[in-house]
Parts: sequence; C-alpha cells; structure tokens
Amino acid sequence: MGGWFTEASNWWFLIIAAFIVVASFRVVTSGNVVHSALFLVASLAGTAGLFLMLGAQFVAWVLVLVYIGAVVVLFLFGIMITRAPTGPKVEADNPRKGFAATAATVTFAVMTYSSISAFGHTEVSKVGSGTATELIGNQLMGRFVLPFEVVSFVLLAALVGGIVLARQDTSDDIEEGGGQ
Amino acid sequence: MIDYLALAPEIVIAATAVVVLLADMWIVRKYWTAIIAVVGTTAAAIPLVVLAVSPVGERSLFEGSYVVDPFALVMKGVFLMAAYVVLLMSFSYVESDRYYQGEYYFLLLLSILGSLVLASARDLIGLFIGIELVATPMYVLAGFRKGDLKSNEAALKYYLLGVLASAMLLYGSSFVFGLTGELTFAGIASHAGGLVHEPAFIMAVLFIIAGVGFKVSAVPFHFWAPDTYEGAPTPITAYLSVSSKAAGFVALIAVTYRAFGPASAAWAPVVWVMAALSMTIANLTALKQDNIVRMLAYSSISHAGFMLVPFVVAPYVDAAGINGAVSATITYLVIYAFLNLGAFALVIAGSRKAGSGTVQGWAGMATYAPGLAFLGMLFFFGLAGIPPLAGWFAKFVMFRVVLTAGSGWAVGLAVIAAVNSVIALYYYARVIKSMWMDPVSVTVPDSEVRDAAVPMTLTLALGITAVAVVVLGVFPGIVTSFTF
Amino acid sequence: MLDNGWGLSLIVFLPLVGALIILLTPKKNLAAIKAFGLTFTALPLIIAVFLIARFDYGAGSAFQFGTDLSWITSINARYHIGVDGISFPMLILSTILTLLALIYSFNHWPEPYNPKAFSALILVLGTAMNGTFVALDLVLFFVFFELVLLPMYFMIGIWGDKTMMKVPGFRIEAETRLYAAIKFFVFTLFGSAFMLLGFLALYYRSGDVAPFVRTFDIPTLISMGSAGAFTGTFAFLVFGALFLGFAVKVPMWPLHTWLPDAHTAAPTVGSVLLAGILLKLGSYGFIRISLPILPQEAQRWAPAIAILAVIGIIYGALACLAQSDMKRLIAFSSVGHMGFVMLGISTLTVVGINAAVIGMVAHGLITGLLFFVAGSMSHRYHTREMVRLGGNQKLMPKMGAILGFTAIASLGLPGLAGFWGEFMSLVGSYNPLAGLDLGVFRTAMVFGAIGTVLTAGYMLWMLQRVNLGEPSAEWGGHALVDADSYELAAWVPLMVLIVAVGVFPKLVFGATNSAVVSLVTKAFGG
Amino acid sequence: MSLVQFLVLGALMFSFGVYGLLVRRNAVMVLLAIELMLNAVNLNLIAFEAALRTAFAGGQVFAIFVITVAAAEVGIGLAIVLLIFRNRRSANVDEMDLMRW
Amino acid sequence: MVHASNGGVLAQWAWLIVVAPFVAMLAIIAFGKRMPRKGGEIAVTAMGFVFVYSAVLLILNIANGVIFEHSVQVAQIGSFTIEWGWVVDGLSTMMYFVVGTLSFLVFTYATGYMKGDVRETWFFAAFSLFAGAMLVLVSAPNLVQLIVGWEGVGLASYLLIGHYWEEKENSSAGMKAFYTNKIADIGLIIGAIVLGTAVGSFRYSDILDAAANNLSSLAPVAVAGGVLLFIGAMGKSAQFPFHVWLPDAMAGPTPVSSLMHAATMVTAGVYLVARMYPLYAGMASDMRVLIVIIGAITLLIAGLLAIVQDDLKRVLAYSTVSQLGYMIAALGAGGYTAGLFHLWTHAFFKGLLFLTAGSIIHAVHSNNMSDMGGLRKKMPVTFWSFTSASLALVAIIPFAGFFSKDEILATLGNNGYAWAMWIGILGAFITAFYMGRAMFLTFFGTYKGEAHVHESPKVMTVPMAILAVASLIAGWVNIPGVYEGFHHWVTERAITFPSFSAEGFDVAVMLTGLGFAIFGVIVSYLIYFRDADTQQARDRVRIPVLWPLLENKYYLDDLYLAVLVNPIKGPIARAVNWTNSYLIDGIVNGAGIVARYAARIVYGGLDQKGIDLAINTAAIVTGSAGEQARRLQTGKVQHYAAMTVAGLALLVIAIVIFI
Repeated sequence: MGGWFTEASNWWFLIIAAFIVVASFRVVTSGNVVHSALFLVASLAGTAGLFLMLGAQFVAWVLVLVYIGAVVVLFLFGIMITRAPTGPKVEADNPRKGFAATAATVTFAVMTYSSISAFGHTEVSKVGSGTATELIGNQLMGRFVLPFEVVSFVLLAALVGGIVLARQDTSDDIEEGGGQ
Repeated sequence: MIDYLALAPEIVIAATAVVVLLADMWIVRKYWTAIIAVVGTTAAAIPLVVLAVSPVGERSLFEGSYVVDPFALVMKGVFLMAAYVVLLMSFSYVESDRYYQGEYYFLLLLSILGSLVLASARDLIGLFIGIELVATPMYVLAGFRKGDLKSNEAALKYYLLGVLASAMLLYGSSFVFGLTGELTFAGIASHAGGLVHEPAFIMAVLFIIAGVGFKVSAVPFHFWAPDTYEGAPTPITAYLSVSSKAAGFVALIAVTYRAFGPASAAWAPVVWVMAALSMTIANLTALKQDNIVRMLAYSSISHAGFMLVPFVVAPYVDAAGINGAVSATITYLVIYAFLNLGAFALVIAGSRKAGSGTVQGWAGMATYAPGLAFLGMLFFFGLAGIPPLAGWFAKFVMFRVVLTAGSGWAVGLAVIAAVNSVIALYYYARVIKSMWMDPVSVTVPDSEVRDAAVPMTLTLALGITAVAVVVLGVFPGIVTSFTF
Repeated sequence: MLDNGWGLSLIVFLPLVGALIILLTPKKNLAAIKAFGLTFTALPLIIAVFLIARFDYGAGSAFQFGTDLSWITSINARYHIGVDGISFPMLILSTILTLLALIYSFNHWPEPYNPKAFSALILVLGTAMNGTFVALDLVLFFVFFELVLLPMYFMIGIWGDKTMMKVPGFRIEAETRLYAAIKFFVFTLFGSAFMLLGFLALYYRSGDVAPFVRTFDIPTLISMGSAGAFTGTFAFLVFGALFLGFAVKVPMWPLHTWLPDAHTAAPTVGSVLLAGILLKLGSYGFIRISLPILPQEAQRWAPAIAILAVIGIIYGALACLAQSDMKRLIAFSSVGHMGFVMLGISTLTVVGINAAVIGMVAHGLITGLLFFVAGSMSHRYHTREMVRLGGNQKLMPKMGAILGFTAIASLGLPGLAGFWGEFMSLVGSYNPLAGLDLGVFRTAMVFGAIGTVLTAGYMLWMLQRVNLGEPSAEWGGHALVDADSYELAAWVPLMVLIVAVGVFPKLVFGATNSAVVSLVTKAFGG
Repeated sequence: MSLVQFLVLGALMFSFGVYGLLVRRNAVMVLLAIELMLNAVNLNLIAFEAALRTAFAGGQVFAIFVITVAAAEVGIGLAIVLLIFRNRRSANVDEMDLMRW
Repeated sequence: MVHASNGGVLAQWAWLIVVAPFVAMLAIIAFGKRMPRKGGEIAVTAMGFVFVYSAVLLILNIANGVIFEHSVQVAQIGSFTIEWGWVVDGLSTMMYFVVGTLSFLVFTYATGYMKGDVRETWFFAAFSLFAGAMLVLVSAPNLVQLIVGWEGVGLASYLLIGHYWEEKENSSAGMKAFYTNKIADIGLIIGAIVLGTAVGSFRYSDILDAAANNLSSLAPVAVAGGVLLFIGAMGKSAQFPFHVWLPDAMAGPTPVSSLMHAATMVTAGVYLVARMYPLYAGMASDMRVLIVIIGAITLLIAGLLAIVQDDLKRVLAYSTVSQLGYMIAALGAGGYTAGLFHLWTHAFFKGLLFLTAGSIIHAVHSNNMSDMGGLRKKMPVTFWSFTSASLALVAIIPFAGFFSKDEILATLGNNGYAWAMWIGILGAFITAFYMGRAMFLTFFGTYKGEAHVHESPKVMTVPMAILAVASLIAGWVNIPGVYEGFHHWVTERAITFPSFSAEGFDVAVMLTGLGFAIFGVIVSYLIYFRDADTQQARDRVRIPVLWPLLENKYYLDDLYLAVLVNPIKGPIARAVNWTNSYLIDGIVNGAGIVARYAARIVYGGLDQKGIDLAINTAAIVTGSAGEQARRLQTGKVQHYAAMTVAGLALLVIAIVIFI
C-alpha cells in the first residue's frame, strides 16, 4: 500500500474522488432541488476529470457537453416548470432513510467486495495517453454502426414522446381524463 | 459490406415509422397513419419470409454482434404478429379517446423495431440499445392517456423502475466487460466457464438478470407490472404483456444461454427462485383481483414464472437439452402471445359492452354478448391450460423439459408449477363463472351501448387469436415446427 | 374401410362436428337442433354396432380398427387410436349413453332453457369420452381426458341446481351449482396435473430403453413396462402421480368429495353422463395405463388400493344411509360401486380385472338409469327430499316400477348386470395375484361382502321411502304425469341391457377376457 | 493506479444513487439519483477500458452509448414528471398510489 | 345310482319348466291387466304345465332313474366358467314335483283368494317370478346359478311380503326378510367362492367329486366352505338365529305364506344341504354336529314359540320353522332321505295348513284366533282339510307326517344323537299341543268374530281337498320295509353317493313319538276345549261317554295345569318369546339402527366436517395467502424499488455464499 502514495496520479485521484464523493453525497441529501442539480454537475465534472486521467478524452468531453451542457440544463428547466420545492424543506425525503441507507450500504459492500476480490491487483495502464479518438470513431461507424443508428431512434422516440407528453393540451382533456 | 437483406425487416419498420411521423404532419384523417403502420408491419414480414426460406442458415454481421438465425427469425415473426394484432386492437381504442394517433403509431413502431433488433443482437451494447428502444416508447405510451391520473402514474412507475433496471443491467454489463474484455456473447461465453466462482462475475450476472427480469416482470422485479398494466391504455398493456415480455425473454435467453451458458451453475439457482416466486406469489395475488386487467397482469407474471422454468435445467443437460429448453420457452411464448393478446382484445370489447372492467361488472355477459362470452371461455381456459385450447401444450412442453432433465431440483419446480396451474384455474374460472353463470350485473349500461357491434378491426383481432388458440391447441405441431 | 381407423375416428369426432353444426343453427330452429343432435349421436352408435360385428373376439387382446398417424412430431406424440377387448365395451357404452342422454333431454331441457348450447355440450362430451377410450397415445389420452372437463363444468355451472348451500368450512353460502362446478373442475385438474407429470416421466424414461426413442405410445410403453423397464423409486413416484390423476376421477376415498356435490348439482343428463362414463375414465386409466406399464409398482400399490377401495365401499354405503336427498344418495352409491371396481383392479388377477370392466359397464347402465329416474322424479315433484316423497308407486306406477327395478339391479341382484362385477371382484380378492398379501385381500373380500348387504340396505330403504307407502298429503291429490315416451325411449334400452348383461355376461366378458388374460400374463406373468 | 480505486468510487456513486432513489420524494430528485447511478456505470466502463485497452475500445464506446441513452431517458422522465405535475399539482412520487393491491 | 338313464328328450327339454314361469311373468306384465282374471289364468296355465312336466319327470325317474345334466357356458373368465344349465336327477325331480304341484294348486287357490285385490296382476307376476326363480335354484348344476335363483326367490319374497306396501309394517317386514337373508348370503357367497376357487369350478359335480376324491386343494377349506354354505342355508331355511324374518313374513298374502314360506322357498336351505350332502358326509363331516345342534335348537324354541301366538298364521309360521329344524337336524345326523322325506311330506301338509288358514282369514277377515271359533260347521271343507293336515303335522299314523318324522327320530337315535332325538320327541309333544290348541280355538266353541262367515269358493276348496288327500297319503311312498321308493328317487344322483339305506322301523322310538304326540293332543284338548261348554247340552246328548270326563275335568285340569301346562305355557315359553323378540330380534333390528347411527357419524362427522372441511380449508388458506401476497403491492413506486433492490441484494448474497 505504501507504494501507492508514491504515485502522483493517485494523489490527484484522491483529491478528485473526495470531491466527487462529497458532491454525489450532497446530490442525494440536499433538501433543495436546484442545489442537488448543481451538485450533480459537480460530481459529473469530477468524473470527467477522472476520465481524462484514464485517457478517455473523447468520452470526457462528451460527458461534459452532453450532461453539463444539455442534461443539467434540462433538469433546471424541469425544476422551474414543475415549480418543485426550491427552498430547503423538511419533507424532501421520505421517512425510510434508515432502510435506504442500509440498502445502499449493502449494495456498496457487495460491489466493493467483489471488485476487490476480482481486480485486487489489476493496474490501470498508460495513464494520460488516451485512446485515439480515431479508433472510437471507426468503431462507432464500423462495428457498432447498427446500435449507433438505433440509438438515434431512441433519441427520436424520446424527443417525440417528450413533446407529446409535455405538451399542454386543451384543458378539457384533463377534466375528461382526471376522473377515471 | 453489409448484408442488407438480413437487416431488411428492421429497415422496413424504421422506414414505416418515419413515414408515419412525416405523414402525421400533413394528413388530416389520422387513421391513415394506422393503415400505413399496418401496411408497413405486413411488408416487414416479406423479407422475413425470404430470409426464412433462403438457404443461408445463419447470417452474421458486424463481427458476430448481430446475427440472423432461425431463432431470431422466429422471434421476429412473433414480434411482428403481436405487433399486427396490437395495431388491430389499437384502431378503435385510439379513435375512441382523443389521442395523438400519428405519434401513437410512430412510437409503437419504434418499440417494435427495438424488439426486432433485440432478437438479433449478440453483444451487450446491442442488447442494451435494443432493450432501451423497446422500453423508451413504452414509457411514453403507458402515459398516453394524458388526462388520466392512473395513466400518468403507470408511466412514472414504469419509467422509474425501468431506468433502475437499466442501471442495474449496465452496471452488470460493465463488470462483465471488465472481467472478460469482450462485448459479444460468444466472446464472453469463451471466458465464462472459468469465472463461475468469481464473486464479481456472479454479481454481474445477477445484476444483468435482474435488469432483464424487469422486462419479463418476474418476481421480485415485477412490481411495476400490475400498476402499469392497469393504468396504461389497454392495447399498450397487451403489447407490454406480450411483446415487451417476449423481448425480455429474448434478452434473457441471450444472456443466460449465449453469454453465460458455461456458467449456468451461477444463474440457474437464481432463475429457480425467480420462477418459483413468480408462479406462486403472482397466482396467489391474482386470486384476489376484481379488475380483470389487473388479474391478467398477475396472470402474466405467473406465466413468466412458467416460462422461466425451463431455464433451470441448463446445468443438467447437454447442448441438445439446452436447445430443448430454449424451444420450450419460445413455444410457451408463442402460444401465450396468442392467448394473452386475445384476452386483452376481449377486455377491450367486453369492458365497452359491460361498461366496466371488473369481474362482477362482466356478470351475465353470456346473456347479452354470447359471442364474447364464448371467446372468453376460449382465452381464459386457454390461459389456464385446459386442453384442447392452446395453453395446455405450452405447459406440456415446459413440464416435458423439466422432467427430462431428471434432476431433483427441476422436478421439485415442476411440482410447484403443477400446483400453481391448479390455483391459476381458479381465478380464470372465476371470470368464466361470472360471464356465464351469474345474473346480469346491474352496472351494465342500457341496451344500445351494450348491443353496439364490436368494431371490425377488434373483431378481426379476436378472430385471429381465437382461431390460433383452437388450432394450436389441436395441432401444436404448427408451433413446434418453427420453434424446435 | 371403417375398420382401418376411420370407424373409430368417426365415432370420436362426429359428435364434435355435430356440436359445431348445432352452434351454427339458429336458436329458434329447435327441430333442426334436435335432428342434428340425434343424427350425430346416433351415427357413432350405428358405426359402433357395425364394428361390434367386425370385432375379432378371438384376438380381443390386440388393438383393432386402429390407426397411427403422426400428430405432434416434435415430441413424438401420435394420433394412435384403437380398441381392444377392454376399451371396446366402454366405447359402446359411452356411445349408447350419449345418444340416450340426448333423447331424454329432448323434452327435459333444464333451466335456463337453452337447447342449442345444451345439446352442443352433450355432443362435445361425447367426443371427449369416446376419444379417451380409443386413445392409445398418452398425450392424446390426456387431451381427451381433460376435454371432458369443459362441457361438464358448464353443464353443472349453468344448468345446475340453483339452491343455496352452506359451504363446509367457509362462512359463506353459495349456489350449489357454482360450488359444485368449480370443485369438480379444481379436483380433476389437480389430479390430472400430476397425471401429466407422470406421463412425462414415463416419456423421459422410455428414452433409456431400446429402441431409445422417447415415446408416448401406450402399446410400446406397455411392452417396455412388462419387460421391466420402469422400476425403483422413479416408478413408484410415477405410479403415485398417475394414481392421483385417476383416483380423483374414479373417485376413490378420500378424494371423492367432489362427486356428491357434482352429482347433486348437475342437471339430470349431466349426472347420467358423469356417473355413466366420466367416473370410468379413471378406472379405465388404471387398467389401460397404470397396471400394464408399471406392473411392479402396481403390485406394490395394490394392497393400498384394495384398502382404500374397501373403505370406499363401506363408507359410501354408510354415507348413503345418512342421506335425505335422493340424488345425493345415488351419488354416494357410486362411491361404493366404484369401490368394487377398484377392488377388482387391485387384485391384479384375470378375474378381478374382468370384474372391474363388467362392473364399470354395469354401473354405467344402472346408475345412469337411476339418475335418469331420479331426475325425472325431481322434475315432477320439484324436490329430491325423500321425506317429502313417498307413494310414488301409486302416483306413477311405471316410473315407480322402473325405479324399483333399477334399485334392485343396483344392489347387485344376481341375474342382473350389477351382480357380476361385485361377485367376481370378491372372487378375485379371495385369491389375488400370487405374492400379494392374502390377509389384506381376504379381509377386503369379507368387508366387500358386508358392503353388498349395506348396499341392499340403503337401496331398499330408498325404495321404501320414495316408492312405497301412501302418497304424502302434499302429492295425494295431484295427477302426476307418468313416464312419458321420451323417458321410456331413453330408459327401456338400458333396462334391456341390464337384464341382457346379467343373464348373458358373455356380452362383456366375451370381449374382455382374452384382453385381460394377455394383460395379466404380460404384466404379472399370469 | 490500481483499478480497484475507481471501481470502489463507482460503487460509492451507485450506492448514493440507490439511496437517493429510495428516499427522495420529489420525482426530479429521483431522476438526479438515477443519473448518478448511470454515471457510476460510465466510470466503471472507462476504468475497465483503461485497464484492458481492448482493440475496439469497447468500454469507451459503451460509455458513449450509455451517455446518449441516459440523456434520452432524462428527457422522457422530465416529460412524464411534467405531465403528472400538471394533473395533480405535485411531483411527489410517494403520493402516487392510486393503483395498488 | 343303479339303472340310471339319461332321460332322453324329456330331460333335454326340461329347461322348459324353468323358463315357463318367466314367460308367464312377462306375459302377465304385458297383457295381465286386460285379461278377465287379471293374468291369474296365465300363471295357472304355466304352473299347470310345470306340474304336468314335473310329474312326468318324476314318474320317469321312478320308472328308471334319470340322471341328466346340461350346461350352457355364458362366460369364460380366466379359468372360471359361468354356466347356466339344468339338472334332472332324483333330488331335483322330487323338488320339481313339489314345487310344481304346490305352485299349481296354490296359484289356482290364489285366483280365488286374491280376487279383486288392489294389485292382482302385479301379484301374479311376482308370484310367477318366484316360481321361476325357485326352479332356477332347484335346477342349478352349479353354485353360481344356485345363488342366482337363491337371491331371486329372496327378491320375490321381498316383493310379495311387502305386497300391501301401503302400510309401512308390511314393506318393513319384506325388507327385514331380505336383509336377514342377505346377511346369511354372505356365508353362501363366500362359501361358494372358497369352494369354487379351491376346486377351480363352481359345478356341484366337480366340487362333490373333489370332495369324494379328497382333492388336496379342497381339504384345507372343506370345513370352512361347508360352514359358510350352511350359514346361507340357515338364512333361507329360517334356522336359529336367522329365523326371525319368517313370522314377520306372514304379512304377505296367505297364498304367499303357503307356497313360499311353508312349502318350497324356505326348504331351499334344506335342499342346498342335501345337494351338497356328499361334502358334509365326507370332507366336511366334522361340522355336521353343528348342523344337528342348530336344527335341534330351532325345532325346540320355534315349537315353544308357536304355543303363545294368537295370530293363526304366526302359529303356523313358527311351526314351519320348527319342522325345518327337524329336517336340518336329520340331514346333519346323516339322514339324507329322512330330511328330504320330511321336506316332501311337510310341503304338502304345511302348504295345506296355510291354505286353510287363508280360507278362514278370507272368511273371518282377521288373523287372530280370538276372533274365530266354532267354524267347524260353517266351513266343513276347510275344517276337514285342516284336520287332515294337522294330523299329518302332529304325526298321527297313518298320516304323512308320521312316517317322515318317525324316520327323523329314528335317524337321530341310531346315528348317535340321542339327545337330539329326545328333543325331537319333546318337539313332537309341543307340536301336537299347539296344533291342538289352534284346532280347538279355531273350529270349536263359539264364533267370536263379526264378519259373516261362509265357506270359500270352489276354486279355493278344491285345491285344499286335493292337498288334504295328499297329506294323508304322501307319507306312504317311503314306509321302511314296505316300500322305499322315495329313498331310491332322491339317491339318484350324478355323483358317487355315500351308500346307506333308509332307517328301518324302530318300534320303540315310533311308539314314544306317537305317544307324546297323542298326549299333546289330549292335553291341549283338556285345556282348550273348555270353551266348548257353551255347547254342553248338545254334546251331552250326542256323546254321553264324554260326559263324566267333562263333569270332573276340573281336578284333572288342575293337575295338568300345575304339572305341565303352566310351566310350558308360562315361564318357559314366555322366556323364549322374550329372548326372541328382545334379544335376537333386537339384535337384528339393532344392527339396522347401529348402521344408521354409524352412517350419520360417517357422513355428518367425517365426510362433511372432516374430509370436505380439510379440502376447503386448504382453499381458504390459499385465499388468505393471496390476501397477504397482494399487500406487497403498496402502490408506492419507491417501495417497489426498495423491495427490488432488497431482493436483488439477497439473491446476490445468497449466491455468492452458496457457490
């Protein structure tokens, strides 16, 4: 273990990891939706940093763009529109914290245990020098072109579906439905 | 060079979806979108037939990550058939409520596309994307009765639990990738044998099975099903209970046999537990349901349990035995598909006539709608597995596989299944009893509502399924000639 | 042409065709419905009679008029049919009873009045019953065996007895018909689910024996079984599974409780067919499947079966003595009579099994007729409570006489059909298959003989309460219609047959004996 | 760097996600929690890729797909939440139990 | 079996006499109602045919003994063969004749007696059924056919006893008869099974040959089989303790009592024992003493019972039982001929007694002797017939009964059953006593009834007259030393018959028996003639000799009363009666009650509350389990998620641990 601290990158990891952990924790604990969203941004950013460390620049930037750029903004929109409680509220969480914590802990324990047992001694190689983005591009256009095409339909479905659902209909629809 | 023939069905469906979407912008009479959808679905069957008769037994694309083999073809056939019936069921239903018809059919078609992709997907990414494409439109469609709180709730529950499922699936997939460095099932299988006792691997496998378990709505991953089924528009419920479930089973077959086949010792016990729980808990709960759709939801869960039963023999049998098990599940799927689609079509027609979807509300239907009552007899007793209605053969092949495994565990499960099939009879018979033997319910609306003719398309859907139920019951060989 | 499978196939499926045609005929056209019903139940009987002439009684052990076509290739289940000396009489019986049942119902359409559906159900039932008796493939057998359930369920549930009854154990009251219908259904399905498991287990094992092809073919399995292919715990459990399936149907004590309710609730024709044929499916299954395929296990199980059978005999008789409801009494009498049948089977001897077959035939004729008469009487009196009846002989001499005749036949009077089954099964159980425990079986014989006395007891008692004495004040004045032409048309043939079989048992034994002999010699080495 | 450290971090994020999924009342917050879980998956994939360096960059490609789909899901999810909020003036998931048993 | 012939065509067509009654029955059911005599004539015709044919056969047999047997196979079951057939040999011809004659006469009588009855047609149909069944029984060459006839006559007697089923007692009496016989038949059936299985055939010939040749497979079961068969015989022949049904059987019309419950049917048991005689004489001889004991007990207690009856028919019924006791005892003691001979004579005079009783009841419209008296003048034919029959029964030389009874006593004495002989002699006294009593109470003294009395019509009196003659001469066919034809008839058997000769005259025994009989008559005269004083005047004129006796009969009376009569008439008889009606009858009826009680327990307790309840409880449990299971579905999505995660975690942990 001692040798572990001699690696500079590990120090970087510790810093980012701590940051991520705190942010992620706050995401699920803060009573304020907006704060949660912003904490999510933080933890995502941290993750992106780790990606860079692991040499996945392309994915890192995709993460930053797609998430921080699009998704979180989307979230904020959602929060605004739904006028979700923005101020800190006692009832932000339901009373089942204890159980939830236990479940989370168990999950964590299981995952950690099995991770260690499987990869206890595996090293991450070639820090910094990332996978050529070119390779990813070829793969996406070559071997994974079908999923790539299909995922576009997923996005299309999400788009259309989102519009259909979110769109404000004439009020009578609601009354008509509201009953049964 | 891509073999476009192999992809033709998917392409046709995708194209149809796009056409529907575009047509929806200009066409005023929205039912044209429906007709386009039907035409497209029918058209997609043509390349399927071509592929089926073509001498090339198995077409492998993209380095084996996408394969068109008899299994895939049969499943695609099932999906298209189910889609066809669901479309027929949808017409009158969607008209009757003020829906976004164009979008409705567009999303439905996309989901179908997803199931087609899933049938051929042979790597984790394809699996994931396929499942997502099947599910995502369904999240929307489940909530398509926007004004109806139940429908909203259905959508939300389905969505949240579905995403949770995806997360589990992905987490498991990531570990599988990490452990094997492979994404294709074949590649994974080549490593799986050595990893049987690797906790990480077992965890990954279980996470994946859990993720897929959502789709097949097997206990303990079934909770969304009853509520979503009840809340969603009935044709969508039918689709969920048949196609979506079938897609789930395709995925399950893919991961269990294809990817983790050599490690069956790791997952067979899990499936055993899931099967036993699904059959028992769902049946017991179904006993207490008054809402027929909800009852059917539980029944479909218990049927999922029955379909899971053949999986448990995997550790005990050779390759031929595995094929037998797969065939059994598929056979069950096909027969169940007809039965359940028919049942839901009946629910649409019956609820409209009886003005209620509860068992009591249907009381005495035989007196004012003998035809529907007769069909109800076919479908519900078919689901109960009473010869000569198709259901018996599904259970039959299932039992057959289990007993040919000849292991104590398998036989034990068979006994549980046998007892459950008796319990199941009870709640199916309850509906029949109410339809045939009880006095007409007071809630039945006045005569012109109740004597209104069943819409033509719905009648067609009922007819197709009913004929299938009887014919397949008497000549099950028709199914097995494809599935075995 | 008729004896290469066509004949039997027609016998089996003509009624089904008739049912479909009837479903297509308009409700109002009662005449046409009757005509079709008559045609499609009479034709099978005619063909059957023709086959009687063609049947080779010398080779009663061989399956005749059969055919063997592929059906479900993937699981090697075949459309293999044929009759031997054991199934042939049962087939004839079922064709006859189906026809008579239909004729009878021509002017006894039960409430709610719906001749179309009702006669269609009778026809479907006919197909199911005939099919079970000719099936020589386990899957085929299973399908027909189960197909019986649907029509009977509806018959009881829709046309059944509408009075309320207190359901034992539940706090609720239920309409008799509903309770009985579902009870019948669930019981039988429970049994047959395990029966199916048993079949599949056999199928699985049959792959380990030359020619190493898994098969459902009954004759093949029989030859395997008699060669000792199925043994050990496996076979023991399989026999148990089959036992569950068949014993529920027979019904054997203590699985009998569905029977009184079903019979009491069912409409007359339903009870007739239920008692006349359906019960036989179980005992027939024992003879056709359990015994020859699992001979060793049969020997292991035989004492248990014998004991249960005797319990059934005594128990059924005692239960009869406690009845106030005429139909229910007759229903319980079935438990006793089938007890004799099972006793005969359990002896595993030529005599015993012959006794079982003739016992089945006789019970079919006699109890069928009893239910007919009981039904007609409750139709007249609107009650089945024996305390309210009495003096029937005065009010309706013909019907009273027929009831008397049938009751006497039912108590096993020598010279009438009922006697042979009881007597020969006692003979068999005095001298069961070598190796079976003499003590058990001879005790069984004594109790069986006592059972005959009790049978006489409740039958004559019923006669006294129903037929004899002065008519109660309730009916004294009434002019009740005596047995009408339809009823006589349905009953006289049965009476004739009862006497004929009683005086000339060769009518049945002539066909069965050689079959049973070869069965026993093959399975138990004589 | 050891691979495990990343996996443990991922596990932690995932567990936080699970916690949030179970306790948050506001639907939007539940969605956030789910995003957290998906992100954990991404971290795993990238880490594994870094450890394995597969010829087809499987991990990273997979991650890209995950990100894309996740985005799509979020869109749908928010739409559903919006719809519900419109109909019942609340986005609290634990108030929705019209259908049970 | 000396000069046996096969009887030729007559024997081959003998099956006609079996079939004729059944044909008659069907004809009566078919056309009876439309005929002037309601079908009676058909029956009589058929019986006439039977009578003639049987007479011819008998003559044929006397001329040159006939031994003929033919069987038609009606079923082959494994090694067993079921056959219908008919036997024509000495024994059966004798029975044919008895049945034929009595049937013919009684049927004729009945056409008069039953005139205008509610169910005349029905009566004759059932009566013909009886005759047919009886002939089936008698003609049977094997045990199965015997059983068929046996139960057939049982059925007929059930139907005819309950002929007036409007009153519950009558139908109950019929049922009682049927049950009692059915119970005894368990013995018969199992016995048949035991013997049949041991020998491999139900044929008498095979069984008896086996018995004669000491077949090894038969040896172990011979005695058991014998006992079982005898139990059956006890039932049919109303032997103690199965005799209880016979008195109740008197509920039937008198012709029925006469033909079935006196002359023929009740002798079926005797016939069976005689038929199987070689078995009893041979391998099963160990149990013969049992037969004798049963016979002796029966004849004694039944005789005593007859004393205290007021119902004339019951007197005769008990007398029948007691006479049957004689026959059984004789057969048990080895008196094959003696037993059968008494059967023969008894058939005539007891049949006649019932006919006369019927004729009286017909006139008086009452069964009770307390309503009769002084009928001597009013119904002369009846009176003289009754007298003749009574003398025969009391065994006064030269009436029929004398010879047969004497032979029985002699047999008992010579074959080492002296005690039984003395019982028999005592029985003779008792017989004489109760017959005298019946005689005097009925025909002498003053008429105490209301109905206007008149002699019966010709159709009834003629048969009575014929039988009166018969009961005088019937005994002359077997006078030891003089003419022993009867002995030769009945020993014409197809089987190797244990050789013995009819008992010779035993003067001592004869005289004792006779003496006791006469003594009995005198005693009864002295007691029951008392109510003749109403007629003293006339008697004084006509029979002055009697006067002094009448004058001082009182102190004699005291003597008799003190010494003899009171003990017998009082405690003993009453004690027996009590035992009979409370103990044995009680047991029989009690059995019924117990069965009913058990039934109620089994059904109400076990079936409904036990098994059914158990099964339904299973249903309830399932239901409530469902009730619990559905509670999982709370409707809260986060509960679902939680349960899902928990379930998965549990699965993972379980598997990780267990694999």
